[in-house]
Amino acid sequence: MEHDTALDTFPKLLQSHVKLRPDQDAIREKALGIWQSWSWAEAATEIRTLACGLASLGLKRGDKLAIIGDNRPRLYWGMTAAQALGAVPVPLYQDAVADEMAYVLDNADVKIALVEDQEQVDKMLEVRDRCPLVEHIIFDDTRGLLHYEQDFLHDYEKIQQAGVEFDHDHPDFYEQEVSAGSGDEISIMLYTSGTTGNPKGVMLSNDNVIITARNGIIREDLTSKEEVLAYLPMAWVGDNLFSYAQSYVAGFCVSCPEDATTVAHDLREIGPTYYFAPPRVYENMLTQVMIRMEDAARIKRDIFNYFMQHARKVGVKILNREPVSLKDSLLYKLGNILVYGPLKDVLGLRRTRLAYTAGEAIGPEIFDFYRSLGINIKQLYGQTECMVFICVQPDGEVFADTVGTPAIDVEIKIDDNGEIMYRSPGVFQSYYKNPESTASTKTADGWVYTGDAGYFDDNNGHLKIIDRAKDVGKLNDGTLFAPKYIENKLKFFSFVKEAVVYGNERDFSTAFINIDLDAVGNWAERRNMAYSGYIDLAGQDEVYQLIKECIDKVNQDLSRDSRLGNSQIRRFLVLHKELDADDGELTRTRKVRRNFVGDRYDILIDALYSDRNQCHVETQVTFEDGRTGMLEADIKIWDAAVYPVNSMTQDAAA
Amino acid sequence: MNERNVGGEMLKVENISLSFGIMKVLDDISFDIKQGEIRSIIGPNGAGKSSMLNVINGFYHPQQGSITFKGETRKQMAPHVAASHGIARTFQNIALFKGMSTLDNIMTGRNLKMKTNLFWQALHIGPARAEELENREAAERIIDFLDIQAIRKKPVGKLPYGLQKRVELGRALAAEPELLLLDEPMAGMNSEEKEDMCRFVLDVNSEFGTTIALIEHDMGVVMDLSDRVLVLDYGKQLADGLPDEVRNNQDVIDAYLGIPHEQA
Amino acid sequence: MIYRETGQFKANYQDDQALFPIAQDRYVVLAVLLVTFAIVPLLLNQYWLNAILLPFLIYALAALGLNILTGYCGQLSLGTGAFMAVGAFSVFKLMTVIPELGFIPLVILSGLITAAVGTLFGLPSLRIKGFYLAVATLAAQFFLIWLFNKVGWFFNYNATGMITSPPMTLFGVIITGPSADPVAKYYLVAGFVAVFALFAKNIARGRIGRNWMAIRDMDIAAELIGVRPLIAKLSAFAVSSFYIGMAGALYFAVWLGSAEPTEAFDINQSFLVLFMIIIGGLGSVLGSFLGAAFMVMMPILLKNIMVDGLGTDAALAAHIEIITVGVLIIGFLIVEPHGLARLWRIAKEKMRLWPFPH
Amino acid sequence: MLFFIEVALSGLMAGVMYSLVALGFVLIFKASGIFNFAQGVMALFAALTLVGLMEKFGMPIWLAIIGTIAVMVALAWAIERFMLRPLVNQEPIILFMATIGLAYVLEGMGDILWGSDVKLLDIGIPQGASDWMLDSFNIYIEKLEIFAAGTAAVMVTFLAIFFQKTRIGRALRAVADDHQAALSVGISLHTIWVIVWSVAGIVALVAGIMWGSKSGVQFSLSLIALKALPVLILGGFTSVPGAIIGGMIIGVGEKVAEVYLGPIVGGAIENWFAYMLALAFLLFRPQGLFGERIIERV
Repeated sequence: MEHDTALDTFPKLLQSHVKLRPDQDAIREKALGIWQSWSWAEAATEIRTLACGLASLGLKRGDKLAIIGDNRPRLYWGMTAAQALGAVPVPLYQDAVADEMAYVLDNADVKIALVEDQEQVDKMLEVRDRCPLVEHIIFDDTRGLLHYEQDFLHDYEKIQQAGVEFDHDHPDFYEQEVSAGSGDEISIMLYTSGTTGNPKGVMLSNDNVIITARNGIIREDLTSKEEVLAYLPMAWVGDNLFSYAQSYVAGFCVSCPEDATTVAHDLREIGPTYYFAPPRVYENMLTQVMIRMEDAARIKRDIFNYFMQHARKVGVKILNREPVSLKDSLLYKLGNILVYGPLKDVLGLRRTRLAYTAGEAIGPEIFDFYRSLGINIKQLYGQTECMVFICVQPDGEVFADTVGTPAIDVEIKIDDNGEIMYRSPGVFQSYYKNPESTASTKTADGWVYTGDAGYFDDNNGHLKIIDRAKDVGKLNDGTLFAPKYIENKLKFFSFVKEAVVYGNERDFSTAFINIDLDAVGNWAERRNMAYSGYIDLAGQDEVYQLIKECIDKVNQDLSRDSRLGNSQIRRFLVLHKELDADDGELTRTRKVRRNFVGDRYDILIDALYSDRNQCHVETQVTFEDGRTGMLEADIKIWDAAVYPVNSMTQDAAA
Repeated sequence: MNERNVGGEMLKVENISLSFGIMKVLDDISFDIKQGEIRSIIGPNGAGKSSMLNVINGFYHPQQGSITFKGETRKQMAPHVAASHGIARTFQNIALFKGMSTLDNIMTGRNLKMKTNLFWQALHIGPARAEELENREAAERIIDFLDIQAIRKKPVGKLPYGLQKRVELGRALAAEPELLLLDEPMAGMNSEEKEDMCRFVLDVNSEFGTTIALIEHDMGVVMDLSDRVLVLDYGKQLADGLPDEVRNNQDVIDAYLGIPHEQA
Repeated sequence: MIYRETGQFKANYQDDQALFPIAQDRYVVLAVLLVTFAIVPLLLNQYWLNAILLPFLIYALAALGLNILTGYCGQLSLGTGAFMAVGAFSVFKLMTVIPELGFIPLVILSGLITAAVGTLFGLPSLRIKGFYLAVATLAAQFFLIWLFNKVGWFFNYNATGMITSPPMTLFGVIITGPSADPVAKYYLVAGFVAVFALFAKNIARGRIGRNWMAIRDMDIAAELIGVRPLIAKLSAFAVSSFYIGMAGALYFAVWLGSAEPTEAFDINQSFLVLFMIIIGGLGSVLGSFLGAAFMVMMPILLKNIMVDGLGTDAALAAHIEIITVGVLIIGFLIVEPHGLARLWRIAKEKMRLWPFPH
Repeated sequence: MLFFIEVALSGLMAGVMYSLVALGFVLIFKASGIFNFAQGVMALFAALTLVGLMEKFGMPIWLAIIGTIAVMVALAWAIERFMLRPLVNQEPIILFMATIGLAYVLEGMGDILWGSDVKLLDIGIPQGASDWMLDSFNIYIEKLEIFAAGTAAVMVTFLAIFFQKTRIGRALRAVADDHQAALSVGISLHTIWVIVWSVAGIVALVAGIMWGSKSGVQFSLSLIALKALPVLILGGFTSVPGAIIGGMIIGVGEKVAEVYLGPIVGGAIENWFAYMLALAFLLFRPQGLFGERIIERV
């Protein structure tokens, strides 16, 4: 794999692939039942015409092109086309409600929007008056849009046509624009859905993106033969790096699933060699596996359990190339034929050489489950502000509770109050139209505050994240209180979907729990417990007992950590509703808004810190169709078991 | 709903009477369906609604009356003739081909578009194969249109009711009909499924310009969807007109008060 | 368990609609063909070829034919024996009249003749359904057999009323008559079956096959979407009879060598083939083969066990045999009414989803 | 002319015998929707058992008949228990296949138990020509045939009463319509099926006796079932009167054809003529003799 530093923009990279591998697939999309494919050469022509089309609409260097929709080749081409003109693509979350979009569209001074379908167009029209700068809207899928007369709406193919003509009239235009592009030019603008306040537009230069992408490729020696499935939101930095930037740098092919409902199936068809997913995806996959195995015939289940047990014993060792006894390795080989191989195959991960997870911490047993199957899944620690890579776990040095060692060209330091800082070629230029945030995040000499608190593990020198720096507080007795850290430990249990822990400036920690309806529901059915729905199930004593056991384990675990030992959870309750982004309780990336939730359910918190063991609550909820209604429940409050803190062991929390 | 482009008369039914033995099912029914409109036929159970559709697409042969479709007047026609002239339909009780997959059901819906003979099909080369692939793509467009990719290769027998209804619509659409007869497309669906189905009916009408005649019990749906409504009661024609006219027609109200459970 | 489908994606409809879209299936099929044509003839002796493989293959062809009619198009027929007879007598007449045409064309020709006859006797299917039709097809069974018995022209007026296949050669090798070489016969029949099994599969997965199944599953709906019952049903009868006719031709000319209508093609033949497709699996090409294998081997097996094994006396053994056959059939219908093919499909699905149950 | 009447009459008599077998089919099809292909073999089996009981155990006729009836009832029970119950709710064709299997079993059992050689069955049914007919009308008719006709008539009346008047009979009719109804009558489906098959078994016995006395008890007897099938097309699978009338039509038509048409085409046409007759008939009246037109709904 060649690294020609003259290729400092994506259009230039594209041209190099057209030379190097014109006929190799560049991108695929499952449409009309088959994988429609475009070679690099074909993709290049598509992009050229689109770029010319956009130019004919007046898109110029520095203008912003919003891109909204599911992962579709045409939308990815929109990015390159914009970059070819020196314009800046701004991908938005396709599931955002109109208002959220309005803010970004306006804040980013978007001039043209390239959207997927009617759904997005309708949202655009709804907020158009709030973003006067938007001049044109181009849509890919014409379904249902035939009768829209607005003259600023354009069918993608119409724009292509215009592009062809424009190209014909200005034959050299495209090449000139492309060669005019440079590394320090802004490559893309990604909005971070901050847990608080309005999203900020992170401006990344071509160098930021391309160098970081290349470093990642070098570190894991990826090739142009990789297969990747692009199924995560295009607006999210991860997708931009793995399904766009790295594809252009390494020259591998990216495949877009047919439809949200078929992702699992499409994953199996494509069989990615290089896979990326946030922890919850791996979590769901594992939950599904366990649920489906519950229905398996006795013998089969026994075989499965036996070999999974063996895998847990030696699988990780074998993956890390540590020596194991001949018997064990033979048994593992047998298991590979009977269980691991088939299982990986049905999951679609059989060919996966490298799998990343990031965004938040992943449960040890989830993590080990995949590793023991022989899937080389690794955690990385990253941020939009530096095009992802800060830390990556090196092969063979993978631990569930650390995020590994600094990525290539990345420097890391911990400041006095425990906050992690880094400096790297990927560090963003600035937040768009937001100098003060930029200043407060990025120091003059290029160091960036991550906002995360953490420390390098004394044993293996890997970075270990405990929590958001600002969230790390103290109990009244002065013990370090890292709610996220505890919440994650709780969420490692498949029964716990979400957990919100409180305790800052209080005497002890307490927790709200969201049960996982799939897992607990299935658990309940196997005990033929009747339940009418989430509320009912969440209220049952058996469920409370189940959750209590999880919490007790966490407490036991915490008690081993001298720094966090006293922040064990004393009292908890199981929430009567699932935390929901539509109610503003979660961010669009499904992160809990702790303070918001705290204010919303303050009665419950008071109850937790009183000696009451029940509390009545009324909540307003938003249904799928947008209507709202009231939800009432009497919520039980239970005590958890607390363990004496063992200050001898130092904090290699298992 | 979006603006309608309703054209001239497409189908004209004149003085149709149909009876089985002594049982009189349809009694002197006359109405028309205009190019591109959505025409509803409502009425209590046993009003002869389904029989009316059966007459239109030639499954029942009326004793009296005539049917004019696209200018050609007939007393009766064989079902497959009706089909080849562009009349397709769905059924009150799902009539899918249980033994076949969603895709095959829809492909069967295209049988009139396929011509190659046994010989080529046996070899499955040349024209036969080409034809198969073309039509596969057409079928896939319908699957995409109805958003049933996930069940493409599943046998329809095991699908949930709502989806089966959708597949049946797909099978009818596969024939690229000019007149689409829908017999209670939303019967037994929950509100969400109904909404989807309404969406599809409207899209079919506006995207493909297909003329639609549908039988439905859900008054809300009927009033929202239809351009004109025909009301039958015990084989007799009770009223015919715009939704509001029909809604306020005294006879209709009486007929329905007679059997209030039929509402919605 | 064996299946590894990850990464087997299809970039065009050709591949997606291939006969065997899954690579592992293709390997299996190739292996089977290899064994059939390369290994079996080397390994197996006369007895195996003549007493088991020939009948198995020929019946498989007949079962294919009946399956097209009953399994795919849903028309129950009890006339198989007679249609085989039509094939047999056609080929006999043709062999004696125009041998110069060559054996293979003659077999196909007799298939076509049978197709014509079959279509004729299929006419009632336009008015009657189910068992009424089944009984109607018995008319063919009895009438045709009677015809071949009575009308001397069919058996060239020889005294016995038997027909005997004259020796014919293919590429210089004798393939019919007593002096024919079993291996050559085997290749001939295996070739026929392989080719026409492929054709059957192609037809079944194309427009015509779908129309047949549409008629089977819901004839009214089929008619209302433009499938013409007349054409669908009669084409099913024609194709079905074509296959059965060829099977009959091979059955007589290649396997038996000589035949006498009332014994070789009586109603029990009809039932035998019907059993094959029921036990093998209605509407499945694979099923036709499995069923044929089952029904051909089982009696032989029983006989070997009882007579050679336990030394039961032949007459009693014969009785016990038919009882066992009867019991086995009933038992089988109880255990798996959808036939061996279904069992195979389930097993395959399990394999594909392993370790998951569904 | 006289000759024709004689032919027609004897055809009528033979037809009655077909009716007897067809009756067995109808009973079972009516009550369980099963096309019982084993009906013919059941007749053979019954006859064999009867003869066997008389010869091997020297039973008097009346005892032998009772014994045979007992056997047939036991058989019905076994069939219900081991065949029908496991196959409940299967498609008709599966059950049809099962009955063919059953036919094999019965055939084999009959042979093993009572030997496969041809046996004479004489239970004192008067043989030879009916002198009275011969004298008064100068028509030759077998006494046996008259007797058979009589028995058939008795059978039918008995069955008619059984169906119309008795509780079980009504239950049986209910089952034909739908199974729930039957249960509401308070008799379990299983019992009903046992009864139906027993009755069919007894009908088979009677048919067996008639045919047996006429042409000896042998395997070919089981083939009379095939003769009864065209009767079913004609009369319909579910109509008792249909079976009777149909049987007679077939009988007469067949005999007439055999006598007048047979010689021309070289005889032995009785195997297929009945079918052709039935088919020809169907072309004009697809719904059969007594079936009424079905209105198909969609």
